[in-house]
Amino acid sequence: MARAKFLVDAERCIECNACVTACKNEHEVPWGINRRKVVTINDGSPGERSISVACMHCSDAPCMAVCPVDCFYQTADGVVLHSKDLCIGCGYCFYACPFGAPQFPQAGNFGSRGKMDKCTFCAGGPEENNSSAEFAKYGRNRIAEGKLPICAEMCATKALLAGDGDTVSDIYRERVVARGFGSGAWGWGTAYNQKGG
Amino acid sequence: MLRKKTNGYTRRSGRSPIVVNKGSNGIDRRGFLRGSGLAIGGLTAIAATGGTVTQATAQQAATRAVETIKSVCTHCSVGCTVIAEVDNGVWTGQEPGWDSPFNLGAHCAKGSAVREHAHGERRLKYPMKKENGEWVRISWETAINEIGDGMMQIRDESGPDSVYWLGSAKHNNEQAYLFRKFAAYWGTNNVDHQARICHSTTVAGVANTWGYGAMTNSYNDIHNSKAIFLIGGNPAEAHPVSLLHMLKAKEQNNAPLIVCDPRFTRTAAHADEYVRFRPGSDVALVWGILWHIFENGWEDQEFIRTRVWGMDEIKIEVAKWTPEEVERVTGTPGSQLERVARTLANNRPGTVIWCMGGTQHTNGNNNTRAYCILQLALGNMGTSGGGTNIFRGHDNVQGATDLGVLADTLPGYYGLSAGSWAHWARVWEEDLDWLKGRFSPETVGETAMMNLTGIPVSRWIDGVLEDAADIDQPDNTRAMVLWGHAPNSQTRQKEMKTAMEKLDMLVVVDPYPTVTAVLQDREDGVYLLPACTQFETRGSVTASNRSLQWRDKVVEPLFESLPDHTILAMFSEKFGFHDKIFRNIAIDEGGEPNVEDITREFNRGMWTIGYTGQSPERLKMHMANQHTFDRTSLRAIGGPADGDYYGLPWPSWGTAEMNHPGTANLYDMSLPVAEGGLTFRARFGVERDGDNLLAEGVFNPGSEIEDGYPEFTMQMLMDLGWDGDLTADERAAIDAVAGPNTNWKTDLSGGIQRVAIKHGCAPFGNAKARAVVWTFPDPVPTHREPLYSNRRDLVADYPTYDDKKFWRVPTLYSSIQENDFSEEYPIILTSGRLVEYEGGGDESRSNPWLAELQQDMFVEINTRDANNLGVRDGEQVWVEGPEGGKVKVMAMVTERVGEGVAFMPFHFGGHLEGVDLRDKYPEGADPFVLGESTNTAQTYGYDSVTQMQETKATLCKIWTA
Amino acid sequence: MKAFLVSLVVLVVITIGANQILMRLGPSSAEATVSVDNVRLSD
Amino acid sequence: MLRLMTLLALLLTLAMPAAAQEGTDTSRAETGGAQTLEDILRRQEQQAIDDSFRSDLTGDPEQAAPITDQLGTRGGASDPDLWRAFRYSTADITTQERGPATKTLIQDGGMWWLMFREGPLLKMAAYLLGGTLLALALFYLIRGRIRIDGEKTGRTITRFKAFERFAHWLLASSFLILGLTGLISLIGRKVLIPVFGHDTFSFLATGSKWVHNNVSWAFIVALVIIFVVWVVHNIPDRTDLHWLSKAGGLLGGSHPPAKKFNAGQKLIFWAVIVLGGSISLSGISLLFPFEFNMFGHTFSTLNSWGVPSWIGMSDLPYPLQPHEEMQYAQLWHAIVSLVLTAIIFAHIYLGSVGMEGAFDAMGKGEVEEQWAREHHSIWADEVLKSKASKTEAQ
Repeated sequence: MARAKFLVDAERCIECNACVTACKNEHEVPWGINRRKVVTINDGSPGERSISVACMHCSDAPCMAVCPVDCFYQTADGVVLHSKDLCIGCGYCFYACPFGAPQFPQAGNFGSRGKMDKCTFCAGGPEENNSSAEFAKYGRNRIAEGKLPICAEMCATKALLAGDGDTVSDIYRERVVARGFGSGAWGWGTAYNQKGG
Repeated sequence: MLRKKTNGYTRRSGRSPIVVNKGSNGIDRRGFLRGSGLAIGGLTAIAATGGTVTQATAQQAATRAVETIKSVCTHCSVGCTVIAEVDNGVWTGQEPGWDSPFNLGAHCAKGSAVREHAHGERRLKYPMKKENGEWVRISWETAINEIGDGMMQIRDESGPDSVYWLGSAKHNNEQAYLFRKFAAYWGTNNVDHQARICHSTTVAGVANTWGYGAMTNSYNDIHNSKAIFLIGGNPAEAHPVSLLHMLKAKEQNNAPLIVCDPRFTRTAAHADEYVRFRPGSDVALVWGILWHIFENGWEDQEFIRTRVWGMDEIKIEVAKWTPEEVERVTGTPGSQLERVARTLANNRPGTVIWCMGGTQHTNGNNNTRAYCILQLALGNMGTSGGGTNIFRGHDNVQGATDLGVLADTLPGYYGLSAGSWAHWARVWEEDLDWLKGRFSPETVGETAMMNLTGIPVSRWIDGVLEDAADIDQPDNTRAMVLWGHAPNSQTRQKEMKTAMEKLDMLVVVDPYPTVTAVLQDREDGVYLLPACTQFETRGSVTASNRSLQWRDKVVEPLFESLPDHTILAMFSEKFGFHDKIFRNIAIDEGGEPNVEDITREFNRGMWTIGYTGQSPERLKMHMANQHTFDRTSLRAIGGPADGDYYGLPWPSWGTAEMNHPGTANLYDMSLPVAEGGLTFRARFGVERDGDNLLAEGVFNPGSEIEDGYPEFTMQMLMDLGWDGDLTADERAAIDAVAGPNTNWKTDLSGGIQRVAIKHGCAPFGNAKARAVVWTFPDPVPTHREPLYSNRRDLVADYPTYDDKKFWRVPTLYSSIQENDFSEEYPIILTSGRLVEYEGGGDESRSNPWLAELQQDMFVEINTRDANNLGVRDGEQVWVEGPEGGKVKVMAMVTERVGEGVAFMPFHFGGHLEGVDLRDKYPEGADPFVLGESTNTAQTYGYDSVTQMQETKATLCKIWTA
Repeated sequence: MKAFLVSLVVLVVITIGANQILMRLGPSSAEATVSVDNVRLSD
Repeated sequence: MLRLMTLLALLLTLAMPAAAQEGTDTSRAETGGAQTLEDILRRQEQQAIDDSFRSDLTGDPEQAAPITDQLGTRGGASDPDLWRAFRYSTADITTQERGPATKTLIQDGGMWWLMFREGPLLKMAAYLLGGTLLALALFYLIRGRIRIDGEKTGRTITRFKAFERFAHWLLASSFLILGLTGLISLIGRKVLIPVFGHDTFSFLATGSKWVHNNVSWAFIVALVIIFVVWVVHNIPDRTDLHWLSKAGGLLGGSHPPAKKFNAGQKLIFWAVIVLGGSISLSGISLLFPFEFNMFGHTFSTLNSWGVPSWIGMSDLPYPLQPHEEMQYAQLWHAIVSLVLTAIIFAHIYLGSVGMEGAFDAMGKGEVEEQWAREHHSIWADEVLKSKASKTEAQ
């Protein structure tokens, strides 16, 4: 039974932001809302690496637990979705989320922060699949079309993987094996001159 | 909140399961390159069990009639396939192109956002002109008439050369070809495009080394590399999808990735070895590596003996570059270069990759030749996994170069000689004398204007500003047509502003107003004509690896925009040669010249580089069967394209009927020529100083001449007794040209090529590559300090050239370098790309999805310099170049640049010396993001062969604003 | 009793007034994430 | 009761970070520096563990090869190091996204926050409010309504001017509304959703959230007015001690003398000012998320004074991640509000059913002279004297 997961390979992520714009493109996400972001560590220095982050669709999702109106639900595949009809825009899910995934149209909370918006793993929302209502609220529902999240499908270097957790981890394992010493494990290259030299 | 701009269309592709499976199979074949897509199988489970989400029904899918159209990304030269979903004429969705061997579904930030083109919020919507300082909307008719009349008048007063036709790397091949032909019919060689300021030094340097000036292998072929040597390039930002292929080699072959760059780029972050060196010292660095190779006898003697001429002279020069001297000039420790040399020697074949970091220098042609020599010494040429993989910039800069949108050649690099004109006149079925009559009757020395290279785009401002007496043409440039060109991508912005204001007429043909619309302060005489993007028309485009891909039209042209070839047709009509120029080209409704007819026309003339086999039919067939091509060799395994290389990478010899598969890797002697094998081109004669310039006893399998041989002529066929293989038609065609003197380049029948290949020979001969280009200012590539050097001590030892006049304009070298600016301007200024933007950025900065990610123009300053200057991260600073141009930008304090080096991206425009020019844009056509252009601070300096502009090594000073 | 009623009226007034004012002040995430000097969002 | 409650509230909020601070210092030799069984057990018991052995292991730039060396590009950090740095958000992160907290990659605070919120907090609400009501009910049964002992004079004297009453009622009504709407969003999910269902409650919650956000300003205004007009009458003095020693005569016996406000009322006044003020501040920081970070500052000052050590605690967490700021703000807001609500229950009781004649003070503003003599003797005498002097003067 498939469990939907994201995995990002820091060895491959070149911080090109394709995942970000692909998401904006696919779901018509407006300026200021970032369902996905790329973060970089040690930008410009040795050890610079990047990863792409969005909603991780946690098994035991804090956002679901904290929501005062209980507007979240989790599909059988572990995709965490929510209903914008129920959402009251209190922002609690953002305080609870470890990854800062939830986004709001209003910066200030006053009155309302507006309906929360976040990565849907391209699985839409509670509305009828592929209905215009669903698209308008949650964006395109690729999963229902038998496709995968667009961010992963369009990743320039296939650094971002999405899909059945088992398959995804298999792909990653293959890569780590292929890398072997050298690039993967720091120190080996120097110690054993793995890189030809 | 997620409102669709296509107001509430449901955009279901209604994809049938078959397609999905196809996708996943495609992925399976990809070995570990397999991306997320692999899990589709597993994930259909999700589709079936989407929690409260109900499964999409077949009916739903059926109800949506969404077309899926294949096009090619219009940003960089990788040539990523774009799958567009179009719903009732509205571009509603974009899907990954899994089948494309180039990108396997991948995209970068720009490619993932191309659908924004179809929204066109900030596009130039209709023809406009400036009247008393105000933009007013005009009709196409008015525009063409007013511009046409103005130009005719200038033509009468000053001759055709006073109108400058600046073309574009954004043309598709057909438009590029038509543009060059149009300039010829107008009667000038003042026609050029971005290749001049992008890879012109590469084309000149590489072509003069072994025959053709292009990427020798392909992005995919890097899979076979055992080592990757990358210098002066940052593909992680400029060609992100190419990293897909490089990382495969890095991970699967454990190929060391060596990045040489003054900046610790995002590519360097993924390298195994990073070599930091002083901007502008490429030759010294490469000689420094070669020094160790020669010192240890790591060079490939046999390869050099049989296929290279002049390596001994190189050795003499290299011997001077001891580790100590190299460290003095480049700042790179000798020990590191010794290791790099050993790594390259131990991991063959390795590929060498370079981009504009190497080309944009006053001695850029020396750099590119030095890189080539490195590969020749290692014997890495003409082999899969080796080669010089030169990443071109724009999506069709390769094609526009091949099709001669250049001041010094006709389509196919035919040059401007009488013979070349005669050849194309034959192809065009044009009366050569009439054509001559179109040009100015003046001559420069012996040379007629028709045979004289024009002013290069990098110097057009001097064509305007120089005293008419000092330039080699009747009069100054008086009318400027910027057709798909971002002026902010050129140095000396302030002088350009003056030039724009001095012109009689300034015409912009572009989907966006571009910085041209706002840089100058003209009250009138400015016209903006809305061209449409390549997604609004169709045609072929040549990727960096010489493969041609066919774009289908995704949507109808937006607003009042028109395709370039239609606009050219309107001008032809106005100038009265419409019937002549389109003699063999049908005109479709709306006055649009038939694209396929244009392709067929250049197929009939592009013999030099084998642009003859790529008929529209074959190209479309390849696009339709992308999935049948191998992802590493690019060769089709079965299917309708069986045996072809994807996109028929040129040369695809002979006629389309000959069915040559194209040449995936140039100069590869392990394959028969008929299978895409090749030799080094016999382009430089048969002997030099008594040495044989032809190959020594090496040849392609199946070659009936088992040694070097010169390029083929009819005479040669007759001598060999092969002329019997010619058909009557071919023989007739050959006689019609020049009888026995007809050669493989001028034979319109392709017979000579066919017969040569039939006998296993390369039509262009089989010669040695030349390490010494005796026709260049520096026959042996030598290091020369930049005009604005920070090392006065080195200027003495490695001075630049003397001032000279070439390409019609006086060009300064020593008279600039002799002044010491390093005191007042101590910091080296260099420039480069960001992944979100492209070129001048008018297009990408108008795309909100991209613009949101890069909102502030910035300058990278090393931490130590910043602290010394009292500059804090994120604060506004002034950056001023030695010519007085200054920009106000945000400081980014980082270790990315070394001490004494500052970096600025070149995509920004719309601010000038601290002034926001937004209000000067036509209503609603201003890009989301504006910023200072680095080129306002960038300075004078041009390559000694091609007039490439110097943007990578100048000086600046920085202070807090 | 009058004081009580007045207080209720005032309560309503303040509530609605405050909401009006602060709704205008409260910036959208888009406005909050633009670089003021260099960007113009669609108007 | 008041003192006790505030202390409880204080402890509850401080206890959390305190718990997070406790650590184990077991040697990890036998696991080669990895998790020990003890760690795992503690984690399963939701106890904090000292994971510094992982959180600190994020690569060592000092050990890194110089950038001119092979693999010098890696900066001395292996991928596992990198991932740990990301996990503990100790990495030097940059991103092109703008907006609040974009540079925090992973924050742990959320889990204990939401667990405390749906567990202890709700219990506390129930015990505190329920308990208070119960206590008052008992008190009523035992003591009954406190009557005016003496003969009613029929004469009244002015106790509160119209403006004072207006301010009081503005404060009172806004407080009641805020309390109610606050409770709805706090306990709604547990209590109301099961009853009304999601859609109805979502509608209710949206409304109550709007009301809560906007009425808050009325409360703040009223709070300020109240403070200004009554602070002079609420400065503690000797009579309060005497009053308190007799427990205000609530348990019968003679009425101790008192000024305009007796000690009990003063306590309530100060409770309202202090707690109300605190609620307002935390409320504002909730209205404008990530704009203020009061708790970080408070904690650092408290630490600098060494306050935590007084109650035998290690230092409070500082600096706080943006999310944690909001979490503390939310909890503090809720807890203090509950405490104040409880106090106000008592106040309401005494002001209405609990005591004969008390309501008039805020109702009409006029009180029975006899009532005044009994409950606010000193004040009553002053008022009557001045009255008398006035009449003589005529």
